[in-house]
Amino acid sequence: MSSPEQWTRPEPGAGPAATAAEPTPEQVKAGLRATTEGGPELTQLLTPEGERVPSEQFDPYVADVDIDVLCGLYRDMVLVRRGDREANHMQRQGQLGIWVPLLGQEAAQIGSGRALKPGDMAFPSYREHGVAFTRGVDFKELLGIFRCTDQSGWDFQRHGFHPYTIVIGNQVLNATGYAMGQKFEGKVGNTDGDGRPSSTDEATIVYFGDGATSQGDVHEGFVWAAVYDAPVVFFCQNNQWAISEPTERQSRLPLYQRARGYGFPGIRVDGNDVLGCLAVTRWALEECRHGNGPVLIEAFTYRMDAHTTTDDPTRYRLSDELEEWKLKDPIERVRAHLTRRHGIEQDFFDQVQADADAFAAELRDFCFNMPDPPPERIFSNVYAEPSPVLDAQREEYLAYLGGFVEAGER
Amino acid sequence: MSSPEQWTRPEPGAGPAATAAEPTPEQVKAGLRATTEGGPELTQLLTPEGERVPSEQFDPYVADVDIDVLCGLYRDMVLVRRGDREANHMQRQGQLGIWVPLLGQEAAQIGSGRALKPGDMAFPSYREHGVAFTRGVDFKELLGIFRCTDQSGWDFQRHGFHPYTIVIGNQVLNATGYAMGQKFEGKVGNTDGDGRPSSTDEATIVYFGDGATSQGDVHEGFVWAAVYDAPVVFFCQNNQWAISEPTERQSRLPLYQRARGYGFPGIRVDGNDVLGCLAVTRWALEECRHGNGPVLIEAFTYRMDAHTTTDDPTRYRLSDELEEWKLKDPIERVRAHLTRRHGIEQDFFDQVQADADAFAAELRDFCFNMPDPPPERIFSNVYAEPSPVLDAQREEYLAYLGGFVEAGER
Amino acid sequence: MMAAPTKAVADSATSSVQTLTIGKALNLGLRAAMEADDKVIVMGEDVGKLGGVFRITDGLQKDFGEQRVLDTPLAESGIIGTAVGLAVRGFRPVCEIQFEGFIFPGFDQISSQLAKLHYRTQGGVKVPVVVRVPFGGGIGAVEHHSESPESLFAHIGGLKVVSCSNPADAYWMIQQAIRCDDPVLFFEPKRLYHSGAVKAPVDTAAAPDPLFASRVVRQARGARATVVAYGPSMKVCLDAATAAAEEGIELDVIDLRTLSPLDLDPVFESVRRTGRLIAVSEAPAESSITSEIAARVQQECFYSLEAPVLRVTGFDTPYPPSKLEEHYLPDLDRILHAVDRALDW
Amino acid sequence: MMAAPTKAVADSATSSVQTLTIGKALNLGLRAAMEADDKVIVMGEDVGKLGGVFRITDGLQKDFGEQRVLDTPLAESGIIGTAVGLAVRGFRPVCEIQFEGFIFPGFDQISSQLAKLHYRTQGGVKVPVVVRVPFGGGIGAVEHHSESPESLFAHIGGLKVVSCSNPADAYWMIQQAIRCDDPVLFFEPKRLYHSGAVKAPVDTAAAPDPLFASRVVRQARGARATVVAYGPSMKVCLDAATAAAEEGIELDVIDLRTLSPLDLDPVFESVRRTGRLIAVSEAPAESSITSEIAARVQQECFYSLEAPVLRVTGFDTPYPPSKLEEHYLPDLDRILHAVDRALDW
Ligand SMILES: Cc1ncc(C[n+]2csc(CCOP(=O)(O)OP(=O)(O)O)c2C)c(N)n1
Ligand SMILES: Cc1ncc(C[n+]2csc(CCOP(=O)(O)OP(=O)(O)O)c2C)c(N)n1
Ligand SMILES: [Mg+2]
Ligand SMILES: [Mg+2]
Repeated sequence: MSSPEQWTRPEPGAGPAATAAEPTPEQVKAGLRATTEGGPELTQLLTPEGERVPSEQFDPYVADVDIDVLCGLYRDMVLVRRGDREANHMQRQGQLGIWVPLLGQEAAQIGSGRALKPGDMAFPSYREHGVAFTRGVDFKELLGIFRCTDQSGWDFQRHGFHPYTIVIGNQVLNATGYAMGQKFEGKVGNTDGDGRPSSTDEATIVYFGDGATSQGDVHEGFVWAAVYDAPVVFFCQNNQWAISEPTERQSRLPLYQRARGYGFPGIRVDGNDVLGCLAVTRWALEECRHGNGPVLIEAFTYRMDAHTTTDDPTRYRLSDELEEWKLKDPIERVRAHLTRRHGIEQDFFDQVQADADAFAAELRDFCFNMPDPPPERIFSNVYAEPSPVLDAQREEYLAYLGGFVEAGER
Repeated sequence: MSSPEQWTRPEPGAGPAATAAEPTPEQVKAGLRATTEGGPELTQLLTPEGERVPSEQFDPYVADVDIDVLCGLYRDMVLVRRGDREANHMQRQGQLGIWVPLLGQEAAQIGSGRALKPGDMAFPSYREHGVAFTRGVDFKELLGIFRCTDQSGWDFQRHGFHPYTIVIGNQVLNATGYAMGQKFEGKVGNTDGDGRPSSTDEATIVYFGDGATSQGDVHEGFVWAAVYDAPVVFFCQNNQWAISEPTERQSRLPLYQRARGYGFPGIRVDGNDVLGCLAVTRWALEECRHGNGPVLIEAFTYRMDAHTTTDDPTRYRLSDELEEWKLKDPIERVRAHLTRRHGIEQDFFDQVQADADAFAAELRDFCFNMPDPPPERIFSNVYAEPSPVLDAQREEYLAYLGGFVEAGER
Repeated sequence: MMAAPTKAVADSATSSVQTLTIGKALNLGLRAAMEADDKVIVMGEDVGKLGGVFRITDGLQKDFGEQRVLDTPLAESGIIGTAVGLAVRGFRPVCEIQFEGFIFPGFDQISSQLAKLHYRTQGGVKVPVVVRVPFGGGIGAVEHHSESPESLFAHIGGLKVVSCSNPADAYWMIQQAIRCDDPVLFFEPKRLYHSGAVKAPVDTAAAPDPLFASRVVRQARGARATVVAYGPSMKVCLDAATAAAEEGIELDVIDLRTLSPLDLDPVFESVRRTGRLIAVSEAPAESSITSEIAARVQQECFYSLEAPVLRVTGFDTPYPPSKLEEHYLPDLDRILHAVDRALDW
Repeated sequence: MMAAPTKAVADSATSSVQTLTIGKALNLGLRAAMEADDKVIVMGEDVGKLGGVFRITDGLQKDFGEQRVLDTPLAESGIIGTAVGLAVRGFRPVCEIQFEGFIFPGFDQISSQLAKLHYRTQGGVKVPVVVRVPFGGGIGAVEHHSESPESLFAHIGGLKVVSCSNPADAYWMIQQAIRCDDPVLFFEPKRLYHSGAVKAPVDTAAAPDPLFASRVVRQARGARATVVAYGPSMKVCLDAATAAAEEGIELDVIDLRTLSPLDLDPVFESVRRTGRLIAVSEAPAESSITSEIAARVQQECFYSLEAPVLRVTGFDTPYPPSKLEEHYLPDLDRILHAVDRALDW
């Protein structure tokens, strides 16, 4: 959210383009050249080239993922990317005060988000538009935050999706507390009549970045969760950068290994592999629901755009790096997989592209017509119960404003 | 420092007695029965029975510890314990507002404190009277804090001993910053003309408790130290209790394993073994001076007395536990070792006891004659540079007080 | 759903009137709140077996179990931060901060989440968390154990801040704070916890005053000045008023009770009669609740004031070594001196 | 030992007068301080290669190296806490907090260590740390990026708090703060960092005003009210004074510059002439610096005031969605409205 010269509208820039529906020859070549990174500890079910890698531990967690589900995950990612690009563009046009792009993190967000059950609760940071999408939070509902008409716009309970949190690390403790509550209410480790895990068990997932791991709150969240066996999945999207700082400024070791010191599992998954993210997160959530939580997941991914629309990454990182990560694009590999292994035809991709365009158009329409909040909003919901002091301030200010209206000013 | 009903002077209680110079038959029997605890990972050079255990890794670090040095360590511990008991007693008599006993932690403090070189810096918490002693801070200088005439009384630079820190965890970050400064000033990793490590290299040690490990500041200290390769030894005295909370309320795993997640060594030493503490701390400090820091040491020990003089441990722990730990007394094992392996005679022990008594008597005299600070102290040293506002407050208050004097009141 | 508190209370006490210290009143109030609503949980350092270092939670873990009285890991941000999450889940956590000087590691969670979640979500999320804070000096303690940081929280929108000064308020206000859907910082006068001097009969069946209202505790026809204070300062103000009365000077005395939002109407009303106001607090004066009182009274009562609002407070320094606290803390003499100055203005 | 700053500055600038924005003036001031004393180090999130999200530290890491300009891990308690340790070691750290809304995780280290170490040790330990805090609203930002928490620090003894409002002050005050042996919270008006409207010539050779002193920036014989403010509010106050003058009402305008300890003598002096005071700040009014100003002025100028001290401030709410900030922030109309009210009292 950090924004240099935020009040100056930057020039519309040439950010990375939304993925085209059809892979270019370069993209195919690139995909083939792509190498696995993230170290040997990386869990990966789908390579950048679109090949399915078997995994004894995690295959059972995606046994139900048939071609329809895969196509659905692909569609999710394309829509979310399209929405992200559209919002980014609208920021350039002055329709949004700022935008926080998720470009490149679609797989981490869709894979983990789709692993959640309706009764689970997700605590996002501020970049989790993809997770929001999986929780049924309309992209349009996100815009108020970035147009600065609002600070959070959805019904968190209905969606199982907590408000965005901007202060780095705060939500990790809040999520841990929520998960403790799930446990205290007996929503963990139950069995149905047949002795199988109960379908009403719940878990919590919390999202944070690589930079966030340095914050005391994240540590305390780990401590609490371990001590109370809280059913919480700590989902760290390591997108390699905390604004301008590379991960080496936060840690000597791969971040998933942080869990070692607390006594719960830590695992690194290819964050650009939607299937891997789905499987690993499902596994982690089940651990939690069964009462074996917490779990730390490090999704090894890449922030392909700027930190926010006010950031200029050319000041601190080389474009080579971006080019390399493009080879590991989360959407391309699913398309390659669908095409090569499942013979999915161009029709499907065209349809998804059309859906994405419609999605973006709707978003755009909505954004251009968003009303400003009324001045009274300043004073509303400061408290749940009335405050005479604040009531007086509101009345005084509104009367003052009314004076201008009477005088025909403003 | 937490103090229930602090203003009520508790009845003089029968706290554990200072170790007598001569072991009673019970003590000898107990020593023989004592078992090693702290798990197989515990580094120990001297068993509770006073037997020397060889250690390939750590023996070189105590190769210079001859019988004189051992006798010195014994004497240190006895004096410190005697001073501690005397202060505790003076609190019971109303001479101190509170006392924070170190009883049982003498080996951890003397062993680690004696490992320091004059150029090193130690950052204590609030219980490190033994470390203070090794840094040449007179026990008398500690009393002001507990008599509440003062908040810190020694020249930190001369002694290489930072002021006590009461807010749990704060000092861990301060120490890390200090160590970063040592590194930035080039005081780490140097070699002398002959290619051997330079004798002017420096390191920092910071003390904190088992409870403190939960604080965000401690985590952030670990993060910073790892990222900046700061020459700091994190010395955690796990005395099994944070006031009324056992270590399980802070962690699932042994605390020394916390280091695993940050990528620096963590080691558990028998905190009641002065030789082990000396060796392990020397090793850790050398690692730091050579530029391989940081290091985490968990000294596995026991708080044999109450948390402070205002605490009542009978409310939350069984006396059995204390009895068991008495068998592992840090002083007794050195006495047994000196007697059995080195034939040290009773004369020596008598002399140490006499020294300890003199030490206590001096402390007592000093305490009874400590003057109260003048009211002006309230206003002094709030700032290093003058503040007219505060000057005016001081003058006004002193004039007001003067009025009483004139009127013959107060 | 919560049972009506009065009923639960009546059940748990044998008679409806008991003579209590503030500490015991808080303990019984917490117990009543826990009985009335099983979503109420108590959390903090040493609040379980030990019953808290001041014994305010004494016996609660024994009777309500470890899942409703949590001995937490040692980290205040963790305490507040998980309490926020528990509140989002539907619990009503009551956090104990061991001493006011240790609330600062939790400051961020208080100001960024606790204070703002309800506003941020336009009322969609409620965070009924109570943060209990033993505060104030006069106990001869070491550093960080005698401070008065309440003004910091009064400055932050979205928080409610209250302080009790007597057993009846302690008993009722803690229950009301827990029932309140807003986050409440609850400042407890630790010096008086177990003091016999403020021990008093508490009728656990009588209907209490509202939580967010100040109270005139002494009023006299012909009063010549008003004294306003809260929490631990109330006793010394009442003593001062008694002493002044003996010398023929009547004082109105007002207990703020709610420090944010301030309920100053009774103060305005009194000052309009007396023409003088002394605001008393142990906290440093600078940018504080007493500043706010002065600022608002000089505006509301501009034509009634016969002397400026005077303040008797701690000095603008860190809390001194406690051997000096008798000088630092407002005492009877300093209050009477201020009354004299106001009268002589 | 530090070289005299003026010399170093003269070296680094080609001419002694340059026209600068506040942002550039801070950048040059930091550079001059780093040149004058190699114990000065800059630390914070993104202050290195990126030059800070506002570019205030632009180019410093390139010229002074990674050991003097530290991109720290992402944790504010860590930034302040290690800075304290570095200061104890003899360094003079200048910490950047990325936005004021993120200072709260560092609150504990500020209030418990930074503010108190010198007092605790009777002057034995100095902690010359500067904490730079971009603050204030009006930039159309999301939550936590537009707040004004300076009053919280003004309430804490042992801290000095200042704010600059123009390029010359920015250039000099940052250097003076760094040279000061006390911890200084340095609040920078982020809205004006790169504003052409307050761009001004700065004489880098001229002797600056003292750091801890307020300044009368507009004064007129026959002024009918005084306006006092600081930081980002200065511009709007000066604009208001110009507008008022056009309608024949002269206003004295005072830039506080030092928010704690307050230097109110020039305010008292002015109010004794004008009889009216308007205190302006973007922060909520409750228990704030403007409360303190009102409290002290009503006392010092009791017989001079023809109207109560009035305050024009942010409301006692969290900072609203920034589409509404034009309503929340004091503007020219609200200031003039207050002047009118004071005149009509
Ligand atoms: C406590 C706090 N400090 C600073 C910031 C400013 N800030 C916003 S995002 C960010 C970087 C976060 O990096 P990371 O955790 O890796 O998440 P990412 O943005 O890469 O998703 C910073 C420093 C903040 N929001 N909160
Ligand atoms: C931030 C903070 N919270 C609470 C306290 C109160 N307190 C003082 S000591 C203590 C327990 C500390 O336990 P541990 O870290 O194990 O150290 P020990 O006292 O056992 O040496 C507590 C909770 C404090 N001093 N600081
Ligand atoms: Mg990141
Ligand atoms: Mg302990």
